[in-house]
Amino acid sequence: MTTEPSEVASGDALVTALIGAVHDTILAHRDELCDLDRAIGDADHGHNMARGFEAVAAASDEIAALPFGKALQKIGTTLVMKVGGASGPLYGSALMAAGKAGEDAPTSLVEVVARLEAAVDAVKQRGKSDVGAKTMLDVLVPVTEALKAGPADPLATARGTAAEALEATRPMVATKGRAAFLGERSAGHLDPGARSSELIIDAVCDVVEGR
Amino acid sequence: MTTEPSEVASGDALVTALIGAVHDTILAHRDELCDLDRAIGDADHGHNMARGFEAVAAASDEIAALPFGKALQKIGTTLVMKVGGASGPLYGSALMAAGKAGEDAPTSLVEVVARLEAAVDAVKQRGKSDVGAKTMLDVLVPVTEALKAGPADPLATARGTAAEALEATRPMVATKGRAAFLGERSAGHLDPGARSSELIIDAVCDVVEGR
Amino acid sequence: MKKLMNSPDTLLTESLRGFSAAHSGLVTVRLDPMFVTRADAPRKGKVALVSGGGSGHEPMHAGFVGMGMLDAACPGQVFTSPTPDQIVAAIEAVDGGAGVLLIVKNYAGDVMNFEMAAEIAEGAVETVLTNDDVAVEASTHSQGRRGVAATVIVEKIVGAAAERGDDLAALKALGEAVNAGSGTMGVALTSCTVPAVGRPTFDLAEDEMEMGIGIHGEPGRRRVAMMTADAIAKEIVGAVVEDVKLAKGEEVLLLVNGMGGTPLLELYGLYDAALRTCGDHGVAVARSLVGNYCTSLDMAGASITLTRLDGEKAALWDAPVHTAAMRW
Amino acid sequence: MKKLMNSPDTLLTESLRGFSAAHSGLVTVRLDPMFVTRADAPRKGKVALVSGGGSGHEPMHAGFVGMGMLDAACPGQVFTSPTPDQIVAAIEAVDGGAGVLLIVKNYAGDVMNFEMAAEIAEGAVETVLTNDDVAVEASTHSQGRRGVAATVIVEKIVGAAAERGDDLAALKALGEAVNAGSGTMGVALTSCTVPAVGRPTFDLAEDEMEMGIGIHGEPGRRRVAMMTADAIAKEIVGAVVEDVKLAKGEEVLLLVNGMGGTPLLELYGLYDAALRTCGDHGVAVARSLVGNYCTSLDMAGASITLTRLDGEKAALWDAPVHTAAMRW
Ligand SMILES: Nc1ncnc2c1ncn2[C@@H]1O[C@H](COP(=O)(O)OP(=O)(O)O)[C@@H](O)[C@H]1O
Ligand SMILES: Nc1ncnc2c1ncn2[C@@H]1O[C@H](COP(=O)(O)OP(=O)(O)O)[C@@H](O)[C@H]1O
Ligand SMILES: [Mg+2]
Ligand SMILES: [Mg+2]
Ligand SMILES: [Mg+2]
Ligand SMILES: [Mg+2]
Repeated sequence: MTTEPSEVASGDALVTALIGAVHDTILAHRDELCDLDRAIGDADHGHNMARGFEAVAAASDEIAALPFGKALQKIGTTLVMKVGGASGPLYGSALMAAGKAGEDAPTSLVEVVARLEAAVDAVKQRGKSDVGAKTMLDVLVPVTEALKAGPADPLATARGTAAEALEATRPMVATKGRAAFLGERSAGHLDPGARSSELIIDAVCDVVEGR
Repeated sequence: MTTEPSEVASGDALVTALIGAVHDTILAHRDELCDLDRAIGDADHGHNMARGFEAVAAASDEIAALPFGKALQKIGTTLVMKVGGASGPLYGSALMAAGKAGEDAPTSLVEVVARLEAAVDAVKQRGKSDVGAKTMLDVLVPVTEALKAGPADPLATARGTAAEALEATRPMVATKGRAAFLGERSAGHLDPGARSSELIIDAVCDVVEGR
Repeated sequence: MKKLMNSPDTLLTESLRGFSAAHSGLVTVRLDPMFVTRADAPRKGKVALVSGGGSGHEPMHAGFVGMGMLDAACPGQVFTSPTPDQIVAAIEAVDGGAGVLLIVKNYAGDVMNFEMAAEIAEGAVETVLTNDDVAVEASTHSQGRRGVAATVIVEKIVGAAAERGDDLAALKALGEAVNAGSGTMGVALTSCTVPAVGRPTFDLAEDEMEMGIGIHGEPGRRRVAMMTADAIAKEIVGAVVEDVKLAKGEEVLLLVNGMGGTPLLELYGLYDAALRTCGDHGVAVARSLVGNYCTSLDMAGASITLTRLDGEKAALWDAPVHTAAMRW
Repeated sequence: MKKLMNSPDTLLTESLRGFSAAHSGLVTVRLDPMFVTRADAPRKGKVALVSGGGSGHEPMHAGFVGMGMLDAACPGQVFTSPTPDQIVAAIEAVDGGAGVLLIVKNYAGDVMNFEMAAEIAEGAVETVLTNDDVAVEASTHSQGRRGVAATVIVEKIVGAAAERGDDLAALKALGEAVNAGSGTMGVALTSCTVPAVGRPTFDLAEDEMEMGIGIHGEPGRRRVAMMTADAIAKEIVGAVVEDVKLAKGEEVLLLVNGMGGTPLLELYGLYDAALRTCGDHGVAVARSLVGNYCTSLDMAGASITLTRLDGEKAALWDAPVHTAAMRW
């Protein structure tokens, strides 16, 4: 890892930066996420995510005043209460679980991975799903595993793995979520939740890099 | 008049020919009548007329077996019972009145005019209307009056007057029928009922001419 | 044109057959000539209410046949008034000896066909003409105004009065009073498509609407750029309040009626806007109705009707009704 | 996109406000968090029925809140399931001490949000999942099938049983039985347009339709050339009879449900076709419902549902109900 999270910013500054970056990327890709969802779902994923992160951004100061773990939990409950749909409980549960994994901001890659694993487990449990079902898990799981291997450049690894994993959802036939109702017709399209996960991972990397 | 009606055909042959000719022209202009009605009404005049004259044509033999006056009355009641809308009671009342004006087929222009006058009166009464309201009366009345003047060539007069009178409905602002609801916006379009009247007059002239 | 049907020629008959089967205890449907009556018709000693008109406005009128509303309805071809034989047969089927009241929307075709039927039918027959559409000014066009959604309200209130035993003259007077106290204006976002015609009756651009539309797709006051629900409610309610001369503090029934292709989500939103506008005019909304009642085939759009109420009319509105489309 | 609204952002709130005003004696509407309850909630000692889901399917679910049906409904954003806070608040508002039954359509979002709410809420909470859509084969897709129009029938029948005092376990079993005995398939002639999206969810050519459409515009079995009402009824009723394993002589409830943009004239015509097809299969239609009940915004199209009835279920179907959209 070229830069440790705690070196970039600590406490509320980090949280503020993370919220800002994720909020920005979701808004910038709102229509794209809807379009992806139109192809194999119900065309609302961009709106759902935007509604959630607008609420999070609106509460940014309040959230940033919390300890890091509590801040993630608060972001999670905000998403649960504002998003609705499938992505709300899933991202919400993920962040609530990641937040519960520890009070302070992670100071090592191992700590980052621990939070990611907690998040992935929560999504699997809430969604009764696993990799290969053409969902956000098909990005979140490979990225977690790649980081767990302790790569030399964690940020590049996270970005690269996320991008590849996203692309790998294209040929998949969905077996979970709304796209599953399409059966074979779900193949040939990126999964919207996989794309939003990749966008969030990219935005987090940007913050960690200090961009 | 180049040919008196009775010289062309008498009794049932005349009635059969008249029904056939009017039926043919209505079917041939069905869509045009609907289009005219679409512009200033509810787009059904062609269908209404076709429904009526199909019923008349289906009963052609039965009708043709009746004395001429009774035949016209029967055509009238058939139209009343099958057409609906505004044109049904109007054309129906017209033919019922024309039929009541005498048992036998007309043998002179005077007799033709008498039937036409009876028809026009019935339309005025049933429609509570008169010329200038942008309706079928704006064709039926001028033709009746032109024939009443005893022209040298009644058929040419009837055709010519009908065509001119039809065209004269274009600038009119409707004050009766569905087009009246349009107010000024009814100007600039031919009246569909005026067109169907002109078509019927033409078809009758064709039969009388022995075409 | 895409429609759920076998062919334009059979649609009406098949639809009536379906209606008959779906409401078999409630109504009796005759197909030749076509008319629908209460299953328990004729009701002895009760004035019978008969309405009808072109099809394509469902549930109006067949959906309003039953206890507390119509005794019979005569469906014509789509957008074409029924013929006198239908009306005469319906009158004869429901006449209970106390007379028959015809409720007729003011269109030349309907007026003439019902008139011919009234001339032919035996017994006491009276007519109430509805002409609540304020989009078209009555003064300048001698055909008078169009009858639209207030017809539903006339049928409900007069139906309740007939059920309690009012006589023919009283019912005619009541119907005329309800009609006179009603005003409606509609707006179209898309045209309807007549099945037998196969293409839209008129064209509207993606950003246009027709203000003052008629229920057969007849043009209205003007073609305008798409307006918000608030602006639409403001224009329509304003026009109706002025036309009906509703004074501050008066009570009304507010009907937001869908044209057939507009979902309830939007109709309730428009109702909210109309209600606020009524408030601005100081008019008190005492009764409400929201839904598809007087439609125009698949047209997207809605109309707003205000009907002046007094204690008696409100009570008649509240009186029990049991029909396919209105029941309480 | 043209809609009767002020803006996509305010449509839902305004529509609920309109719904609240139009049915003020019947329901109570809360806007933050959003939910609708019976005006007389909580009913002591009665199991409370709570449903909900994305908006855009009106009258489902808020239109079914009232005596004999739902105690509460939680409307989510358009086509987006409600959030747990809404559901928890609704549960708390209607819990009469005898437990709460959630009626949830089988979509990942709905299932998860109701599940989270059930985890948070105090007291006995059970869930019935509806998954009546036979268009999508259950075996090949582990998400299972979609819940669509039979949800209305489950809510009505279970609602009647709750009203007479059945306990939570019995109601859950009844709901699951009604769902298991139901099958639905839909067809779209046009796409719906989500207000916030502003353009159709999918494109259909002028001569095409989507067989097996979902109520959010999700593609179905296949895109086909426009079919007649008879052919549509034949395919759908055939698929449902096979799926639900309806035997000759069995009695069913037949629901022909409009998607929002299709007029009653066509729905009754399709009902006629469906009824004839039921006859071909030897299935006896004992109860009927025709109209817009489980819609998909402004989509033109319809679905056909068959639900197996026995004497008890028929009696519960017939039991009195008093809601905005269903009343007898
Ligand atoms: N059971 C599940 N497990 C994991 N992810 C899921 C599951 N169901 C849906 N998703 C994810 O959620 C995304 C859709 O989210 P969104 O469109 O916001 O919700 P909805 O499908 O309710 O409209 C999908 O693209 C997929 O990545
Ligand atoms: N009051 C009237 N007097 C005379 N003719 C009329 C009257 N009302 C309508 N018409 C005629 O009827 C025609 C329309 O007939 P049609 O379209 O078949 O009936 P509808 O208007 O009921 O749809 C008009 O074009 C006009 O010529
Ligand atoms: Mg979605
Ligand atoms: Mg016409
Ligand atoms: Mg007509
Ligand atoms: Mg959704």
